Amino acid sequence: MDMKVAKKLGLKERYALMTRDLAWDTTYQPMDKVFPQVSYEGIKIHDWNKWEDPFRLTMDAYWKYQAEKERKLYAILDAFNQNNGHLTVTDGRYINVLKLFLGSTSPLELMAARGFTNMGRQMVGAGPRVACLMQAVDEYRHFQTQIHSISNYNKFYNGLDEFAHQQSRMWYLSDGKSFFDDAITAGPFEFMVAIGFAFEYVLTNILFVPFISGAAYNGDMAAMTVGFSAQSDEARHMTLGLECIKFILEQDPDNLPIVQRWIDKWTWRGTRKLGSVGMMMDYMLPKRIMSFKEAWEMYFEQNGAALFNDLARYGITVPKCFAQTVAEKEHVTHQSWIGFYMKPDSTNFHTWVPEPEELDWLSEKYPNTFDKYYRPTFEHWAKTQKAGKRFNNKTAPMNCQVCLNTMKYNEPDDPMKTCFRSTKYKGEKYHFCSDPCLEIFENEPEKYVQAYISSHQVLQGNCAPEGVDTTAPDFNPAEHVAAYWRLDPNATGDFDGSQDQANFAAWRDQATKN
Amino acid sequence: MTSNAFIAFQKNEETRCIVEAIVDDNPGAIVVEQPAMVKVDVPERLVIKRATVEEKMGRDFDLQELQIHLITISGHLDETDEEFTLSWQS
Amino acid sequence: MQLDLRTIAIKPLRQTYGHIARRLGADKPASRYIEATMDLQPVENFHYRPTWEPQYDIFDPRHTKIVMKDWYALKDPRQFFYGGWTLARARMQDAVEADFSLVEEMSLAAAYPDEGKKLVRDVILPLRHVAWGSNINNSYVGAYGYGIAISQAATYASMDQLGIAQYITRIAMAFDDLEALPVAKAAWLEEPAWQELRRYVEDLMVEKDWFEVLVAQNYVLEGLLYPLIYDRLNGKLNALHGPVISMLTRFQGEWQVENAKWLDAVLKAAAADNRDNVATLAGWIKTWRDRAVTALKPIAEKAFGEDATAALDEVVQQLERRAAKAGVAL
Amino acid sequence: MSVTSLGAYEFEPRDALARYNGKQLLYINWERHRMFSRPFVIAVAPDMPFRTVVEDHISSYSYHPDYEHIDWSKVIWQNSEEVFTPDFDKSLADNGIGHKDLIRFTTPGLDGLNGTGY
Repeated sequence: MDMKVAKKLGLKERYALMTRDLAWDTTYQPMDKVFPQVSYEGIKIHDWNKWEDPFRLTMDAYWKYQAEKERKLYAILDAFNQNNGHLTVTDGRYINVLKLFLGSTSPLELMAARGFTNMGRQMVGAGPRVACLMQAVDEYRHFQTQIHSISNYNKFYNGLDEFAHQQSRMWYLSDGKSFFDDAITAGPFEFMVAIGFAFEYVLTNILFVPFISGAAYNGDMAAMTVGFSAQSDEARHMTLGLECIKFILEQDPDNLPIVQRWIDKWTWRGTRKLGSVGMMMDYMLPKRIMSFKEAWEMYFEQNGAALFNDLARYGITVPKCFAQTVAEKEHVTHQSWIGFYMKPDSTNFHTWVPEPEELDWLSEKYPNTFDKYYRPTFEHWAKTQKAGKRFNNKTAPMNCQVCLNTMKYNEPDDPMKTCFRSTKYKGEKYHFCSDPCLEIFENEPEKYVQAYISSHQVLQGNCAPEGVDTTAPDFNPAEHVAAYWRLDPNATGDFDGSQDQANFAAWRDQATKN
Repeated sequence: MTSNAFIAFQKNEETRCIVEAIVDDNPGAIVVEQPAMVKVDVPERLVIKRATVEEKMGRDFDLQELQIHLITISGHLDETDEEFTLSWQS
Repeated sequence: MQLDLRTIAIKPLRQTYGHIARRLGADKPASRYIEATMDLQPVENFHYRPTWEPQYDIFDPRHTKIVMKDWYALKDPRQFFYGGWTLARARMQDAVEADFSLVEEMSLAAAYPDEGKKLVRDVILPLRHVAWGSNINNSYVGAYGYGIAISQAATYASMDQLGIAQYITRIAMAFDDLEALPVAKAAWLEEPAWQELRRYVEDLMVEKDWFEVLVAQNYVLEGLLYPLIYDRLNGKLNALHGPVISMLTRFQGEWQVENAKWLDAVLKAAAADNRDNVATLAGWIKTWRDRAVTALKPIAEKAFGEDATAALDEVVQQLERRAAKAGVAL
Repeated sequence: MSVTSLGAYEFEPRDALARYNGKQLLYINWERHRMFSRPFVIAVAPDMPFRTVVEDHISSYSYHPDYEHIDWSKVIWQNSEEVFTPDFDKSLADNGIGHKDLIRFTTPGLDGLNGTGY
């Protein structure tokens, strides 16, 4: 920082004095009692001092730079809100992106905040402890700035107001929740590999970079500002994840197979989680900058190749699921949109059939698959919708026991066939959407038998609002689910004919007419 | 196949200078413009030199100020008072 | 698309999020603190139990003896969400930086008398390790605390303590006296005068009740240590040698006042919930107060010589008055 | 393999049969008609005749233009991977269908809209 004395010390020496030199080995309480969580996963650490600090931010610099970002961000938000900035977005459909984002992503930022706080408590070395704590407060930042920026949209549009209530209840949010619940209930090293490495380093670019660039392209200054501002912390987080992997692998050769299994598991779990992000890019942004497939190629395949080439020196190989994700990039977003479109009564965001020119864009971006498998369905839906028979599948979904997504994916070698895998554990049957999910289950069945599957819970009678007698003879579980979710009927259904659509059009008209 | 190290920034006056500095110091740098952001790829090793950025900006620059503008990076990071380096071993 | 929008008045459909409106009892605009804090931590339908503590849920109120009808009663009167906290700290940091610069520009450190320097070395520099311990213990509260109201505040406190440890380290840099740091660390690790304090901090590292950790570390220990050092010792040094040390510990001085406000509010809310909480809190405060007094006595003697007992008595009474005001008579 | 943990880690499955008040879970999927995105799940009594599944539940597929062309005598039934011939008048239990079984049915000649599998 500004201090001249500090210039005498190099950045590295100064940072060491400011962090690891503060720590000591406890003697009044044994170290293994002070740090009880670091040994049971089987990871061997011989020397915590070998940790290389990636970014060397002391708190004074941290506060200075972060405050500068926060000032800028809230100034832009205030201006955006004062000027009815929500009316500058490309069209009213765009706002549905924010509904999905607030429900599926923001609550996970909070989980990250809590998870990294625990890492900041459990890690023995001062270097990783400090980096994890800094990430913890950053995650609070992301969570809160997202809530603040979307708060203004919530005043004018439906479906945003119950995200906090819905985060642990809504059927389609259980994939993300299970993802983070899985990580946070794992030991500290697995958490670091899962979130720090597989998610932050390998996958988070897909979530944020093209998506936020897309928000900018669609005129949403608020989301763009919040998103890019959050992303400026993300570079620090990614680096922490990568350092962590290197550190663990350099400590002991026995760590390699454990870490490899975690990389395989979490790359896959992250990929499944990101399917809905891809859907936003391909279907929900009225103006598109790139397809999910292109983003996957740029940020996962190319960048991932660089990363795994580099990690080869430790014996790490590309995640087992790599080829499968590459094959699926042609399919997942279409399968996801189909899955949501057909459930108009059960989402807090609107869905729609893409416009003909949007279908053309999809045909162009997905030349191998879109016309062959998906386009006829959308055209059929457009036709029936016009005839007053919008598709509405009223049945309850079957879900994968591990990733909690609905069973909507295809057999790897046959896009026309739904993929099913199953196994028995202690006499009970379990179903999976894919080979990787089955394998994850088989590695830790005791964990995944606990999964909360929304449609099963409904059938058990656990999804009724307070005050409903679930033991009454005429109790019909399905009747109460929407109330249990606090699902606003105005937020459901097709965009066409929605209150959002009418309001956006009327307000924009009012604001642009003289 | 060579691996690219990359860095992306929010587009603004400061990062315009930083990107210019990167282009000067890294032969082979490829600049890609996207809505509201700019990404620079360099085969294997990307370095940002404080001195070059200062020259472009006409003022003192602390490499930690990069924090404010960063969007994403790829590569192993090494940071000193003088240089911010991202690299891959392939 | 560049749209030229006229300023128009649109009637909002609602003023805030549903869970906030239910909490406020009406649909009305909420502060950024409230929107960023209340009722946001998941409380139900967790998928899996922690492999590190399978007997608990991911977030579980049973990690403390304190019982609350509403965990969000533990609000922060400073209304610190991330933005508020960071901006407040950056403002403090600007002032601190100016003070450090001034000390340097005026060569105030070089001119500082040896007698004063010795007190800084002997008493203040080892406190960077206490702050580090507090950083660890607050991160435990941040990880195990129930509800975002307490977890975020504790996590920010944890970072504050890291900042304080670093500011203390910078005092040695300002005095161009880096050799003093290993000496202070050795004292912390081995010198008998520091051992009860170190034992206190280390014992909290294995205490499982997060609320007790919060009380023992933040309310009791810091409630005694900070006034002792940053009010009384600074006062003494100011009188003897001018305000250099007050300038270099400006952050801690401002911070303790603001932090006490937070802790008083938390204590008061917990005490107001039920009588068992009052008894639990009083028991903790008494136990840890007695231990803290024992631990701080040798430090006070270093700082104040024969006035040590009086100085310590004063800060103990000050703490007890705060507790009484919060509804916890000892 | 099994989970590594600090302390015993064994919990009752969240979807154990006992939690369904005498009913059991049944999943149903119409193969090569992926417009419905995924199979659906119902809770049914094990003594319910198989016919009821078809008449009351599989009928939810009637939105699809292929539905009216189904020749029920040609349908191929599977319980997960295993092909079987259901007796429509016998109960699920008597047809060997247990808790969390997945019934998949294929309608030969009908492969979704334009043969896309959707």
